[in-house]
Amino acid sequence: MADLTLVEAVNDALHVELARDDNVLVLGEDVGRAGGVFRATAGLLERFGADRCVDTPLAEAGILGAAVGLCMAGWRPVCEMQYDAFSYPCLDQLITHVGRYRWRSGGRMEFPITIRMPYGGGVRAPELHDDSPETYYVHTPGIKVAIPSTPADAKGLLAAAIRDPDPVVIFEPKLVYRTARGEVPDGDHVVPLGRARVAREGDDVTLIAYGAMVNVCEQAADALDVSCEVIDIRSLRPLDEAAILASVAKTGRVVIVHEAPRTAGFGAELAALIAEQAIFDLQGPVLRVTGFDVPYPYWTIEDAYVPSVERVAAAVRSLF
Amino acid sequence: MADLTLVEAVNDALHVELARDDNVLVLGEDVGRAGGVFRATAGLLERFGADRCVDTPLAEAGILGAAVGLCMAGWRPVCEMQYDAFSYPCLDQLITHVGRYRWRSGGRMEFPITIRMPYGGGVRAPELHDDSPETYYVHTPGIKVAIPSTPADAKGLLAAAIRDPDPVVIFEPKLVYRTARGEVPDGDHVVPLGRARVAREGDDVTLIAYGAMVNVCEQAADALDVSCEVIDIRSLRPLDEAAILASVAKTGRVVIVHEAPRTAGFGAELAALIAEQAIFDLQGPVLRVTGFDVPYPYWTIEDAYVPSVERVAAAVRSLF
Amino acid sequence: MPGDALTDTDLLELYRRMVLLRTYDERSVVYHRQGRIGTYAIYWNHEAIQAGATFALTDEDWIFPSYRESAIGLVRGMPAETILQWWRGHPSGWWSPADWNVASICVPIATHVPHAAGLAWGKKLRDEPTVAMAFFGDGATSEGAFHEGVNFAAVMNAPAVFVCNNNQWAISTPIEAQTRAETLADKAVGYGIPGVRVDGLDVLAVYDAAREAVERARAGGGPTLIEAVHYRAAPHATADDPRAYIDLARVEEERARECVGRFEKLLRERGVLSDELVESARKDAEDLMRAGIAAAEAEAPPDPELLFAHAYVDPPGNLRSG
Amino acid sequence: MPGDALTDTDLLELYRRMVLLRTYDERSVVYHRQGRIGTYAIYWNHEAIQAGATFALTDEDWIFPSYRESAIGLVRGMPAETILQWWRGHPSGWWSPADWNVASICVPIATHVPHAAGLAWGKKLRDEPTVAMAFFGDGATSEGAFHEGVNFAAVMNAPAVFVCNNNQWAISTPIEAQTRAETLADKAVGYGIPGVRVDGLDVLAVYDAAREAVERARAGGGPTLIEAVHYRAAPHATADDPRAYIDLARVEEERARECVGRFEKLLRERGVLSDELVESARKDAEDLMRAGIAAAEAEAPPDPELLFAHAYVDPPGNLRSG
Ligand SMILES: Cc1ncc(C[n+]2csc(CCOP(=O)(O)OP(=O)(O)O)c2C)c(N)n1
Ligand SMILES: Cc1ncc(C[n+]2csc(CCOP(=O)(O)OP(=O)(O)O)c2C)c(N)n1
Ligand SMILES: [Mg+2]
Ligand SMILES: [Mg+2]
Repeated sequence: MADLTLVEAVNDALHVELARDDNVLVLGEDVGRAGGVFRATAGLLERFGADRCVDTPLAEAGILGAAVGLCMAGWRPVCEMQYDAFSYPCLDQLITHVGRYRWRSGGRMEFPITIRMPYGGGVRAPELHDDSPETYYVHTPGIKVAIPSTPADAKGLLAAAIRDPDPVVIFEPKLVYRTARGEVPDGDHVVPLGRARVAREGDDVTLIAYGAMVNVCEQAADALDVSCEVIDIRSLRPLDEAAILASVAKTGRVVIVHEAPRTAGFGAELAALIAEQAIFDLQGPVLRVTGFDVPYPYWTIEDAYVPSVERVAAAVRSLF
Repeated sequence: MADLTLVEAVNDALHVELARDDNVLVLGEDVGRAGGVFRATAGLLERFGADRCVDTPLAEAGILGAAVGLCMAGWRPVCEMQYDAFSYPCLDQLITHVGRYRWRSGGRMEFPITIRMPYGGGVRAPELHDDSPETYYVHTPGIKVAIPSTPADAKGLLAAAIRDPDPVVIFEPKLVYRTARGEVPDGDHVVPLGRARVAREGDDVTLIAYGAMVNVCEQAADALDVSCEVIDIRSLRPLDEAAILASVAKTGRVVIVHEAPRTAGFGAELAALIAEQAIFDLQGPVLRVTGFDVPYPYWTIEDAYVPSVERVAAAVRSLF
Repeated sequence: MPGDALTDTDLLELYRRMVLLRTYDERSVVYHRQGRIGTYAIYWNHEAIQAGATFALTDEDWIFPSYRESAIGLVRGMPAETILQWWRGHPSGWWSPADWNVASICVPIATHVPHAAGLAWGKKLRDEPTVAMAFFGDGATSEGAFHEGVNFAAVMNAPAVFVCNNNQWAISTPIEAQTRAETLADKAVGYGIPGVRVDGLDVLAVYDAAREAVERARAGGGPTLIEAVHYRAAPHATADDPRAYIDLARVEEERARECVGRFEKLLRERGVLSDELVESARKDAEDLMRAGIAAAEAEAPPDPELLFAHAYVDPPGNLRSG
Repeated sequence: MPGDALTDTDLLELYRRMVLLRTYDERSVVYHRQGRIGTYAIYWNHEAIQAGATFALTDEDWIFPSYRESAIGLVRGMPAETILQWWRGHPSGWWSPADWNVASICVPIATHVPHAAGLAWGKKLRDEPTVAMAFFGDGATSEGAFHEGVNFAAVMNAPAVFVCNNNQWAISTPIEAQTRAETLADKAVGYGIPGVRVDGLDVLAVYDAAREAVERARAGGGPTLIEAVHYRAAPHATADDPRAYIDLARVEEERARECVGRFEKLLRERGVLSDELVESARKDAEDLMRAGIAAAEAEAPPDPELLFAHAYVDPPGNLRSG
């Protein structure tokens, strides 16, 4: 066990996975010489060489498109997108190829691509360094999506992604890259995709979140005098429906929290799941506390955009 | 009034709007010389000249990016994307610029861009001619989205989009381009964004759909012996929440239908809205009948993918 | 002389491949009219490019076709029914690229160019001598994906050959509306790689250019862009009616200069080809197509359960919710 | 001789602009250290490119900056506080492009290139003589958006000037990992437009190249690609620590060749510049910055209600749901 920050845990996972499997390589902008703008890939170039940790041209569609070809040559590429909003140029490759190529091969070829990127707001940065793009990814068939909130999960989910035979996208909450700190198992550490984590047990209301919002929910739980269960989804696809439904069956009240814009955000999917499968368990409306359907703002007012402890707490209170 | 097909109504709207406003221009692949691969832009080049109906290079990001610049020069560009899945290269421009530039200008500049494209399945075409990408668009802040199901609405919503000061995306259900036929008002005809259409009144269950699925719902309604209300959303953003909630208040039962993949599809948003605001009106779970979270298949089995009358009817029956 | 490196046996084999491709195309148009296959992208008179360029490859090399090269697997021995089924929307038309070293037919324009770059680079990293050859049209050169892919290959010094079929039309959009460059081969300059322009109806010229490019790639010299120029002499696809935008007289001229007959004439002049061999090539191709369509039509309709079969190796539990 | 077309008054004005830009940059780094502005993209030693190229424009012409040219509005008289507020994350740092004919600072690489193409084309369609000038880096030339935008402008014969600031680094990625082309100006060939390579530290050479490009554009000759070569002599941004990847000795050399002092020396040699004028240029710039930061800091914090103010002209009714 080591005490690591979330970004250090990411780095640890990459070191372990590249050492474990010669077919894993990392590619992206500034991942090599600089070790990544957040130092997530630090030390890989030195340790594994320039063939296994590759500074690419500045071209996100090129990176992901090349990764498709790399898979055909037997590699397991791990692509870094430098920031959430700078991943958008790769969406075309994602939707038209990454999510479909195995299907197109009649299930005969595998495309074990991992895409990882820092995401989310609150970091006092210029525009387009703050987006939460998970909907674009999770709506795309053929793709899996996971989002850690703790260092141990950051390592374990990334390891699971790299070992997974399907394309997996990992969004890393950059707000807590260096503030989330915790025990991380040494060496091999895999957190299977598709299992939610009960971050806190409670009886009266279920708070469902992922990424940096898990901590916001925990703080709200601290501030409230009702008993809150906090579920850290961790894996958006595959989704641990059973864990969600079990908690809702217990509490009968739900607040879903994410940073992304509200309309057709992943919170809508969670609410729809509950409205479909747990309607008779509910004692009140399924509430969402989310970003708004407006551009992520300049940072002097970003705290009014990102769900806050107060907004979450107010939503919970409105249920009682 | 003229009796037109849906694609003829689109063409009519373009003729009317280009004649009405000299600032409107059409650009896209094959919109000029060929009049569009579905002939939606037929006659525009001849009537308005090569400056107002422009065959562009084969570059969707270039088309939408150029449209941003055209707005800065005072134009109201109408961009055609040749097919749903071929619009994906434009998503980066859409998300990073089209939806944000007015905000970025402090509300001082307008970007009255219209993007229109044929969408949806059932047309027995090779892959990537069948997608329903509305989630990618409607999840993007700053963007409005409308989807007609009738010729009159195809004309009226497109006219509204072109006249709207904000960017609007119109998805045209290509399955019914030539089979949906009906009376279309001559000349000026605007269907305001944000108003749903009650396609059929009923008391026992509300079917909510848009595009080619409205007709599927109507056929299901015919086949069922409960009284179905069919709501044609028409406008996904702005969304006519009042019309949906009023119908749910009346019927207490809901089935939502769309072709797009299920996870975080627009049906999730509709279900979430109902779970949030109409929970105590509900007499049963909110059901979705959708495409699946798999690549849109080869066409010999596409009928198993696209929601069918049978699947919709079965969902309705399960509510009683 | 073009094709100098080829023996008579090679030339005959090349001829047979052209006839095979031509026959596939002509029969497909007929099958489409008969309602036996769906919309089909006609490649009539593109055979010299497809046969000529791939003739420079070994079977270990990878081919990345666009829809315009849908039948290119034929040159590797892929059964005609596989390709016919693809156009019939039947799942047995999907193949595993690894079986033939032929990537899937790429429907979205130019998006396979980075795949070819990645494959070539990935093989090079493994010290395998494989070359990747991607085919695309003139219109494709306007897409960002073309640019990013070729640049990637150039920077990685990847053994890739980019073959641009410049038929001077992208559906109804003429080359002048696509680029202001004098030639598409000129685009190579911006990537720091060789650009070559050849007559796309001269199969030996295409072959020679491809051979040089393949040899350079294999020797560690990096990618090449080949522009094979001709003029589209058939509709874009069966669904297209070019009368609105094309000069039909010009098309007639082009049809008269078609590439299979031209090669046949040359081989007859060189004494390589006889009436008999012409006839046997034609007959073999027709037999293959007859067997292909029969096999395709004999196949059972697919099980709708296939919907859920191949999206994931390890599918999410709720995949059937819908 | 470079800059021949310029009068002494012009030369002085150009010098003042360089000093203004330099002062903005140097003060900004200090303000950042003092916590008075956020992360900041340093453009130290890029002033010759920015001042020189824009000096060839009229005020009707449009400028499309990247984050590297964040302060370029200064040459149009935009207040320093506007730009400072942008870096302070304050909404008064957002301006209307129409007020200054300066587009918003483009943060995602190369995506503004098609905007410049569209503006130039759109103005041409209206018979207005406006030219669009876009700035971007060497790394930007690898993006699809660069390719699509320049190609669009070329095909539309749009009056656009594309200025590539080749500082030979994209954060930590050197130019050799970005392209295999010998020069970035070479990329012009593929678009059928002129490509020009100039010394990016020689403000008059940049100006001359830009003037020729602007004149050609305005005369209906279409776009030009200008590559202004230098070497990044400061970190990518305040958040960047280049020691991991750059040769600091080389950076020191570059810093010694910096462009403002070089121009100052030239102007002194030509007898255009005196100690007094140097001093007054410096003082004016410093006063402007002092006033700018004071004005910025005096402004009230923004109302969070602004969240909902500008996304739509006609917002959906449920915009506040969240
Ligand atoms: C990304 C994308 N945009 C648009 C289309 C629709 N489309 C199919 S073929 C075609 C023209 C292609 O022209 P070219 O690249 O010259 O190839 P050719 O068909 O002439 O062989 C277009 C626009 C597509 N398939 N993919
Ligand atoms: C689409 C996109 N990808 C990645 C980034 C992150 N990023 C910011 S600056 C930069 C390097 C840009 O290099 P270059 O184009 O040479 O311009 P310079 O900064 O050297 O002026 C990168 C990768 C971005 N802003 N946008
Ligand atoms: Mg073509
Ligand atoms: Mg640079």
